[in-house]
Amino acid sequence: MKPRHKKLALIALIVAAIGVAVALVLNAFNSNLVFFFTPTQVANGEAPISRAFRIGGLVENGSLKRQEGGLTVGFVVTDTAKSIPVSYTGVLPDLFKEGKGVVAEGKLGSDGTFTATQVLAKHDENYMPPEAASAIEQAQKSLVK
Amino acid sequence: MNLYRYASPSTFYPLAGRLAPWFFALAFILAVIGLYISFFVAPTDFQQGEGYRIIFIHVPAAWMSMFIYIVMAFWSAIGLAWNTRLSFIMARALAPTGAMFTFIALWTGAFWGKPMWGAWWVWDARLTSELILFFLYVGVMALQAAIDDPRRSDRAGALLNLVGVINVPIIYFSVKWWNTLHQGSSVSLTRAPSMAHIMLWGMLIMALAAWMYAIAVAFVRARSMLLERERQASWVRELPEGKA
Amino acid sequence: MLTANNLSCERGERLLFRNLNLELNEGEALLVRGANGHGKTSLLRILCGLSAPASGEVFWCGESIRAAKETYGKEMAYVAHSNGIKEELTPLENMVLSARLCGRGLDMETAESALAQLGLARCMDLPSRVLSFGQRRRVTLAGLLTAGALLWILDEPLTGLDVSGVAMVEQMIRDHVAAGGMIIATTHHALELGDLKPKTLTVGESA
Amino acid sequence: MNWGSWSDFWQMGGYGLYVWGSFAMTIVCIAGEIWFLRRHRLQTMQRLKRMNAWETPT
Amino acid sequence: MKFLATVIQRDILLATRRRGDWLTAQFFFVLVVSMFPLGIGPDPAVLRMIGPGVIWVAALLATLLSMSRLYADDHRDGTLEQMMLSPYSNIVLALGKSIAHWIINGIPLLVIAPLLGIQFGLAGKVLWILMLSLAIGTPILSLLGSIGAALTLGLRGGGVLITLLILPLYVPVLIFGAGAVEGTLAGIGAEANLSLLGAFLVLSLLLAPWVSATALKISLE
Repeated sequence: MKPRHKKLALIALIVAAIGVAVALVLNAFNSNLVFFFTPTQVANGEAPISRAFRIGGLVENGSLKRQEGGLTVGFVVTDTAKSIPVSYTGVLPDLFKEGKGVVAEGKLGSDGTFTATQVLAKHDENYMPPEAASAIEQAQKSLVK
Repeated sequence: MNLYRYASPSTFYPLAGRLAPWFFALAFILAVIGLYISFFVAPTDFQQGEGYRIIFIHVPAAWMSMFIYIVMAFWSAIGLAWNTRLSFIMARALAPTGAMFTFIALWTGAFWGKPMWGAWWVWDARLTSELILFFLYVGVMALQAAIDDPRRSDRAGALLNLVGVINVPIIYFSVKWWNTLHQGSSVSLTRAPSMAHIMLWGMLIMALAAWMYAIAVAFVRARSMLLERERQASWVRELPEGKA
Repeated sequence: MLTANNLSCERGERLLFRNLNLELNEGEALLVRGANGHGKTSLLRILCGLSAPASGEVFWCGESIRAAKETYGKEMAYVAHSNGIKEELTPLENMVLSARLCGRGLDMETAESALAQLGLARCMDLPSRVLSFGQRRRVTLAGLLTAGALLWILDEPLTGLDVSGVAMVEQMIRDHVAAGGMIIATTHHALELGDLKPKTLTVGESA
Repeated sequence: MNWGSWSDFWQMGGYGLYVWGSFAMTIVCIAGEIWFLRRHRLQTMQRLKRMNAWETPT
Repeated sequence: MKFLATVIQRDILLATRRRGDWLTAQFFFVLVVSMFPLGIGPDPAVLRMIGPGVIWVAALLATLLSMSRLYADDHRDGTLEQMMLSPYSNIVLALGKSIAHWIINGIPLLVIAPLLGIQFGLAGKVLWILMLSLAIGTPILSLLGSIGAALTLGLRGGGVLITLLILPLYVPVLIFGAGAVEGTLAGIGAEANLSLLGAFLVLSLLLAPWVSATALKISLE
C-alpha cells in the first residue's frame, strides 16, 4: 500500500504544480506583456512614463502630414477607440501607408505627442494580387453602404 | 519483429541508398516547379509588390526549422525509450539540415523585414524564439561533437533535444500570444488561408521540395554516419563501397 | 541471490563481451579475470547498476536491479577505482557522510573502530587531502566494514596497498564470505584466501 | 507572365537586393551542405577502404 | 526527504571548506557589474536604463561559472558514483544538488544585487523588485544549469560547452527577470513578468531534476 500512496501523492503534487504554473501564465497574459502598447493602453496610463516604449496601431486615414523641406512627418496612430499623434524624423518604410498597421518606438511627451525614434510597418498576413485586393475593398464598401 | 528488421542498420543502409536519389530528384523537380510559380506565375502582391516573393523560401524554411526539430525530438525520444541505434543516427543526421533551415529563415526574414518593416531585426517574440532555436541546434551539435563515446553522445544529445522541444510551440504561437511585429500565420488548419491560391500553391510546393531535400540529405548523412560507426561490423565490410 | 542473464557490453564500437551469465549465492565469492581493456570494470559497473548492458539484465533476489534500487542500494557496496573520498573532509566525516547518504546512521565509535582496524587511528581527524593514496584506499575499505552490505563489488581493491594492507583485505574477504556475504572482485594480484575457493569468470575471450 | 524584360526581372520592382539576397544565401547554404555531405561520404569511404586493405592482406 | 537534506548539507559543508572557490563566483558577479559604468560612462539616466539588464546578465554568467563544477568535483573523486548507487532516487539527488547550488551561489547574489543596483541609481521599490525577481529567477538558473552540468560531465572544454547549451534556455529567465525590474522602473508594474517567472520556476522544479538525473545516468555510463 505504501508505495502506492507515495505514487498518488507524487501525481497529486505534479498536477498541483502544473495547475499553479498554468494559473500564473494566465495571470501574466491578463496583464500586459507586449512588444508594443495600443493607444487605448497609453490613454489609460498603462504605458511607461518618461521612458522609451513602442506603440502600435493603424495610421489614421488623412492624418499624414509632411513638413516641407524636411524628413519630419506627423501622423496619428489609432486603434479606433483612442488615437495618439506621432512625430518622426527619418525615412519611413515602404509599407507605411494610411490605414495600415504601424509600430513606433519613442517617448511620450508632456503634450501628449509621441516622438518616435524608429517607425516600423506592421503588415498583415494577407497576400493577393492588387486586382483581388481592390475587389475585396469594393465589396466591403458596398457592404458598408 | 518486422519493424526491427527495418530498424537494423544493415537493412536501412542499402534502402536509404536506393531512396535518396529519388528524393533528390523529387526535390529538384518540385523546386523548379515551385520557383517557376514563384517568379513567373504568382502575381504581384497588393501591399508589398515584388518584395513579397521572399515568402516562397522564408516560410518553407521557417516551417522546416521547427518541423525538423520536432522530428529530431521524436527520434530522440524513440531512441531513449527503446535504445534503437538507428533512431539516434536519424536524429543526428537531421540536426545540421535543421540548423541550416533555421539560418535561412533568419536570413531571409532579415532581408524581408528591412524593406517592409524598416528594420533588419527586431527583438519581438517570434524572432527571438527562432534565434533561440538556432542556438539550440548549434548547442546539440556542439555537445555531440564534444563527446567521444558514441553511445553517450547519442543519448546526451537526444536528451537535450527533448528539453529544447519546448521552444517550438513558443515560436509557433508567439504571434498569437504576444503583440509582435511579425504578422500572423497565413496558413492555418482552422480557417481558410489568407493568401491568393496561386501564391499559396507556390509556397506549398516549395515547402514540399524542402521536405524532399531534407529527407534526401538526412538519408545520405545517416549512411555516412553508419559507415563510420559500424566499420567493424561484418555487413559494412562486405559492402562493395569498402572494396579497394 | 544475484543472477545475470545474457549480458553483453559495448564500448565505443567494440563489443567487450557477449552472452555472459553468472549466478552468485550467499557465502560465495567470484573473481573476475581478464586482460586490460577487456571489460572487467564495465562488467562490475553493470552489476552494480551504474551502467546499462547493451543486452541482458541483472537480477537481485529475482527482481531486476533497475526496479529494486531501494533494496539493492542498501545491500550492495561498490568500491570503484576512485576512492569516493572527499579531500576536504576528514576520514571520519567521510565515513559518517557516506553512511547517511545510504540511509544508515553511523555512530562515532563504530566509525572510529573501523578506521582503527584498518590502521588509520592516527589520521582520523586530518583532512583526507594530506593522506597518501594507500591510506585513502583504506578509508574506503573501512567504509565497507561499516556498510553492512551483503554483496561487495570490489574493483581492484588492492591498488596502492602495502603488504599489510593486502593481508588485511584478504582477511576482510575471508571473514565476509564466512559470515555468509557475497563478493565479486577483480584483481591483478593473486589473492591468498586460505580455504575459500572463489568461482572465477574470465571476460573478453570471445573478442 | 509578370516581367517585360530581364532587367525587370532582376530589379524585382525595386526589391532586387532583398529578393536576390535571400535566394542567393539559400542557394549558397544548400550547395555548401551538399558539398560537405559529399566530402564526408568520400572521406568515410576512403577510410573504410584503407581499413579493409590493411586487415585483409592480399 | 532525509536524503535530500543530507545532500544539501553535504554540499554546504564542502563549500564552507573551500571558501576560495565559493567567493570567486561572487566576486565575478560584482566585478562584471562594476565594469559597465566604467565602460559606458557615468550618465545616471543611461545607467538606470541598463542597470536591471546588466545585473541580470551578470547573474546568469556568475551562475554558469559556478555551475560547471556542480557535479564535476564529485565525479572526479568518485563520490558521485557512490551517491548514484545509494538506495534513493537520483532525481532527489539532482534536486538536492540544485537546491544546494542555489543556497551557496544564488542567495549571495540576491544579497549583493541591491548594493550593485544602487551603483546604477536604482532605488526604493525597484530594488525590492530586483531582489524579488532574482529570488524567483536564480533557483531556475540553478535547476536548468544542473542539466547542462550533468550533460557535460567530464568533457574537455565543459565550461564553454555548458554556456553554449544552457544560455539559450536561460533567455526566458533573463527576459522576464529584467523585464520585471524595467516594468517597475517604467511604472507599468512587474506582475506579469513575475508571474511568468513563477510559472517557469514551478515547471523547472518539476522537470529539471528529472532531466538532470537522466543526464547524469547517461554521462556516467
